[in-house]
Amino acid sequence: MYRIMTPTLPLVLIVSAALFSIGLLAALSRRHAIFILIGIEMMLAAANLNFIAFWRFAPPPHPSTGVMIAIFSIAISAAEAAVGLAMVIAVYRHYRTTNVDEYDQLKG
Amino acid sequence: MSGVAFILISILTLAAALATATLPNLMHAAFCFVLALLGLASFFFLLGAEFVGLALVFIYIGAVAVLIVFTILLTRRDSKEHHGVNWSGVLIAFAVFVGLIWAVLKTQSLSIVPPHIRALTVRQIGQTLMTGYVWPLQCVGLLLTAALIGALVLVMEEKK
Amino acid sequence: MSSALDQIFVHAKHWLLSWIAGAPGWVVQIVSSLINIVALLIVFLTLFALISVLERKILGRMQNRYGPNRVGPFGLFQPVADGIKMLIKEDIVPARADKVLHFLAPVILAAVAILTLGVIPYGRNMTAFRIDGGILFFFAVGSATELAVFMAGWASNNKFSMLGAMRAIAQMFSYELPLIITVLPAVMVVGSLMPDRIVFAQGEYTLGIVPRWFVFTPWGAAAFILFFVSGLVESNRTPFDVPEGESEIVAGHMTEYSGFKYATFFLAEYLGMFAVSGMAVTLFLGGWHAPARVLEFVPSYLWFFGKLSALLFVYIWLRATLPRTRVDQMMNVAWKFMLPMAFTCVIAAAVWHYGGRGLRGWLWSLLVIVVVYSALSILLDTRRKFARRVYRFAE
Amino acid sequence: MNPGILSNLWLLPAVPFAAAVVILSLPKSRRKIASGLAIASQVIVLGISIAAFVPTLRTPGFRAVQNFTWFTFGEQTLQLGFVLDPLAAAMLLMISLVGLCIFVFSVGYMADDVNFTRFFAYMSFFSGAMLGVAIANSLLLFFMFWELVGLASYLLIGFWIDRPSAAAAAKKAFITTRIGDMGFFLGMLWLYHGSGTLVFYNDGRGCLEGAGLALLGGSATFIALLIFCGAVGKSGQFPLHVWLPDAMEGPTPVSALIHAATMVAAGVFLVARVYPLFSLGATNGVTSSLTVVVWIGVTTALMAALIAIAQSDIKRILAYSTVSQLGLMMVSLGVGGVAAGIMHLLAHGFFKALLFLGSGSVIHGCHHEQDIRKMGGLRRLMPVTFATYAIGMLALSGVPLFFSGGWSKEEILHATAHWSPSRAPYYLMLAGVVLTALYMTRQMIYVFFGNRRSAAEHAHESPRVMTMPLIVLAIGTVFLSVVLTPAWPWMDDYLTGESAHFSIAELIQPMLFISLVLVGVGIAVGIWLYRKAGEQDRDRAAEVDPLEYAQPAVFRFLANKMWIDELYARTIIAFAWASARLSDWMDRYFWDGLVRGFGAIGQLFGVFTTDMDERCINAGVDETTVGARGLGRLLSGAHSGQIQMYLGVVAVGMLALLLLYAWLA
Repeated sequence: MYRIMTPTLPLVLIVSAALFSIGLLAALSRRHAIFILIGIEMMLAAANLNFIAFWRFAPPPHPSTGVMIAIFSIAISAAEAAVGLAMVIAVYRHYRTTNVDEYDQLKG
Repeated sequence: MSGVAFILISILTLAAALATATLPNLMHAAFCFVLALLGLASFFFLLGAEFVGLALVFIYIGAVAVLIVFTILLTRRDSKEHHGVNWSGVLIAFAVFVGLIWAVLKTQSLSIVPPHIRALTVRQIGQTLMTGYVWPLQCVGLLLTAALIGALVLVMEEKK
Repeated sequence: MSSALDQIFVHAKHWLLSWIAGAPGWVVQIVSSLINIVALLIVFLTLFALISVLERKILGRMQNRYGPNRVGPFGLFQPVADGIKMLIKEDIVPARADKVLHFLAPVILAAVAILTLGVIPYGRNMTAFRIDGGILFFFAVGSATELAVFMAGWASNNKFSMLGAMRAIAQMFSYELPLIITVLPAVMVVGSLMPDRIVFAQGEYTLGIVPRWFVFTPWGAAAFILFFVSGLVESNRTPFDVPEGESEIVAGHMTEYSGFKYATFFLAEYLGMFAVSGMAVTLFLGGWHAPARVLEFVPSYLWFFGKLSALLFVYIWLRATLPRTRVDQMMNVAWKFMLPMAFTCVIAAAVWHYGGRGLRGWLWSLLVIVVVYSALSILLDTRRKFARRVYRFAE
Repeated sequence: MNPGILSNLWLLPAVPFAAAVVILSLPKSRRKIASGLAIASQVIVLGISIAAFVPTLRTPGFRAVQNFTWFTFGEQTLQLGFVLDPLAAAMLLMISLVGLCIFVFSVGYMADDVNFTRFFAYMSFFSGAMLGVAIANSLLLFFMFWELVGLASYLLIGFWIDRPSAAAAAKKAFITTRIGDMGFFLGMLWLYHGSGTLVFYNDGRGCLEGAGLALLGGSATFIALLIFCGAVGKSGQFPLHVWLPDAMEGPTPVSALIHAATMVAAGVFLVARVYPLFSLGATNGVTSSLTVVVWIGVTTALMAALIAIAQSDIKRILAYSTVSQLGLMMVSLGVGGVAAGIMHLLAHGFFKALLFLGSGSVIHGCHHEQDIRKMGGLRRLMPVTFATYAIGMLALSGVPLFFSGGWSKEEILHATAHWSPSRAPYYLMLAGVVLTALYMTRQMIYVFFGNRRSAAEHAHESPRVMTMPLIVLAIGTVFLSVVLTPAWPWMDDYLTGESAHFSIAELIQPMLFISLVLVGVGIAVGIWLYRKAGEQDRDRAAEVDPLEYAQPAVFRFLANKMWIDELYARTIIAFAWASARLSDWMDRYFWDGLVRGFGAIGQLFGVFTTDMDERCINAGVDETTVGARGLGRLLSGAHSGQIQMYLGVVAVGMLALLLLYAWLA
């Protein structure tokens, strides 16, 4: 049924590595707290892509572990996003800014 | 054909991701993030993991993206644009990218022929989730509940 | 004969494809998809035109007036005239608007609506886009609507637009939960996320006359009502047109749109309405199945569109009948009533299943629903809080 | 055998419990739902009781048990279970029928109460626990339900918690019965030690069956007496009877259900249930434990009857009469007439509930006045209440033929007369019969005859919802007399497991005439003594009772309940006070001094060690700290609070790992 000609594994991995690096770039270079979160989400997504890729290219017999981990990872990153964004709002209320450079003390 | 699709999708995804990381307009960047995720979901489709792709769209575009956009809106009063590029960050990210690419290319065992596999149906996924992965599933449910409550508690206005 | 009539469109497509039989596989695949897309667009754009004029006529009849009757026979060419008017109107973009997003919002909205129409089976072997997780696809793609509405509201850079978008997102989020959870019982009972399978599972008849549509089980009936109401909210129709309440916030997120972009919003709203109604027909009303075995000679797609039209008529009827709800009351109903009832439907479906899917299960699941319904109505009883309204006239 | 009903017996306690839980969770304003739920649960329970009654009717001597394991520790398993035999079935029927009537009555009686829903929750809870007592097949399960019953009684006596007297009465009832229950508990432990099981019937292995009893031997007497302590407490037997009259502080339906018809009879039921323990090793039907039972019963019956004559509170009179009747039942059990005792228990359940509900109706009609000296002439104003009350009074007085109480009392007298050790109980019982008739006549005259006094001025008949239960119970009282007659001793045979036979000759007995004469004497004396009571239209409270006029000292002795409460206050409670003071003093001066002494020694030691600490250890620590502080200052530069820097360091670390991996590979 699903006879999709897939590209080779290293290619997918390179794309995933690029996505990961871009996520890291967003997390490291942006000053806005939300975008650091977005960068982390992107890195997680890249990791998911790796899981799916390795699942797809794994030799038979074919366990569905990769897909399962991807599903769980998506669920967990959703939880992470919810809590993270709530924290951004809470911190914003306190500091009146979203610039992470100014979040440098725990005192409050 | 799928080769063409692959190239198109990867260009779209990476371009959108790059835009997310660099665009100064926050709202545009957020929508670019959505686009990048859409590209990722198409990747999953291409690799035969339909369900994961749909779940990604459902969760990220339906819920997380809206959350992000809302958060940007709620923290809008912070009008100062945080300009200035953190060059050390760019450097590190680039170094990691090079390192990863090098590692991927160097590993010989990766060049394998994609096996012909039967599609993973939703039914199979459901059965696997309910048998072998029942404990993780419950834990994730608990985690989501805790995250929900935690997020609510965090953003609740403090009563004075 | 009847089966030939039933499959006439399928055969027509095969005939078209036979012209390019020699081409490589991927060309055939693309052409096949294109045929599906074109067919979908033709059918639903026609339906949109038809419904837009019929709605006005029906509303007119319900309000003791004629409705449009000037352009063409019985006013049937009214949509053409409207379309021309919309096209030649000036397209205004506010100076401080975000141009790109302002343009993208209506496009995405319409695209999403058309995509969701793809997974619905319109007749025997007539599904444009057959995938394993069709239902999931429907809701996953449909959830992008919220983002598009937000885009429209934010990009317009207008208070009314933003407020309207906020209201729309709030109510869509709240009602998306019951909408999706009421789908679960049907999915659970059939054991598949594929709309075709769900329709197929409703194809039997008890005693040859009573169809085994899910709407005839207690959980199905309850879930159908919940689904229908949630769908009404999702498509922003009266009485839940809070986001575009003209008397309050001009036109909500569409305030700053004009000309053809406004028409696209309008189109997207109607397409969304078709999609939700089509999904309701598929999930609960037996899809393209005939209501009795003897009526099976009528082509399946006619049954589907018959049921769809009936639901659309109810939409219009409700619009003529009910006043707009208040925002807070709407939210209360969603979280305090719809959501628990939706979960109850899931439980009732399980009870029905383990009760043997027969009369016994039927009665037990009815009991579950009645008990929860009464408990909820007792708990949520707000009659005490209502004070008698006193009118003060000039004295 | 009917396993169907047996496996559903658990519903009996479960249904009312569930109703109680639901009612408690309702808001206060849902009065109709609360009463409806409670009554519905009672109707269900009545249905189940009838269903349970049918199989016991079919086979004489029917007994079916269903045991299950509660938990296992090591080798031991603790079993609980349910039993269905004529004794249990008759109790079930009585409890659920009387209970239903009282529930319906309460709807009217409690109509004005704010805590209407709470009342029905407690009542349902009680009903469930009481039904559990009736069907328990294990002394432990019996004890659990028994305690739950006690709890319900406590809650309901103190139902009007804002009244100090009600709170005190509730506390008194709880503590007094607890003394008896202590004995019960000890007895239970001893029984478990002796026989290794607490299940009553278990295919020959239960503690009431041959093998189990054989293991006990001589200790059975002590076990029986200890268990009897529990019965004494619950059934208000001398010397633990003091709580029962005070318990009348609760609402009248509570008095009717708990403190007349069902719970107080549980003591009698307990003795009947474990009767094999009492009669183990009997010679000629007499054992030392049974003898104790007889004498306690006799004392209680006579004493309570005497006190009842001098009381003026309508409910207290009935309460003392209950104590007296319970004593009578105990006597019956003690002399070997188990069936007679249980018959009297059932009959008493009906007519005493009837009397209490009647008094409730009177109290309700007189606007919550309970003093009989302020009533009078209610016969005309409350005809239904009067008629039904009269039936109850005749049944209690022991008028034979048409009233159930007469026949069962007859049976008891019959059994007592043939008790071999002594004839004294028999004669004392006869005296009790006269006294019973006397005080009931007195009450009737004061309440229903003569002129209306202050409280009766505005009296009115109670609503239908209250009179209907009265009528039902009155019919029940009369109907029971049919199955109790010696001419057709159906009930007797049903309980003992023989088949019924009819003989009219049994009806004529010399003893019947004796008691007929005695009851007649009692009533006649009553009428003669109090004939003038109704004539005066002044308030009776100020006036001297005819008996008081004749024997002031005796009357005061009786009116003050023989000074028993005061005796307890002077002796037991005073002793408790004194010992508490002594312990307090010991704690303050002796133990405290000891503790302080040790404290001083510790202080001394402390002074010594402080010195050591400062000189040697502190100096070393100080040096280390200075070094650590320098290092910390050095490292704290890295802790800038900039998350992005941390993230960058993590990324560099990852890169380093990657390179390491590549280098190694």
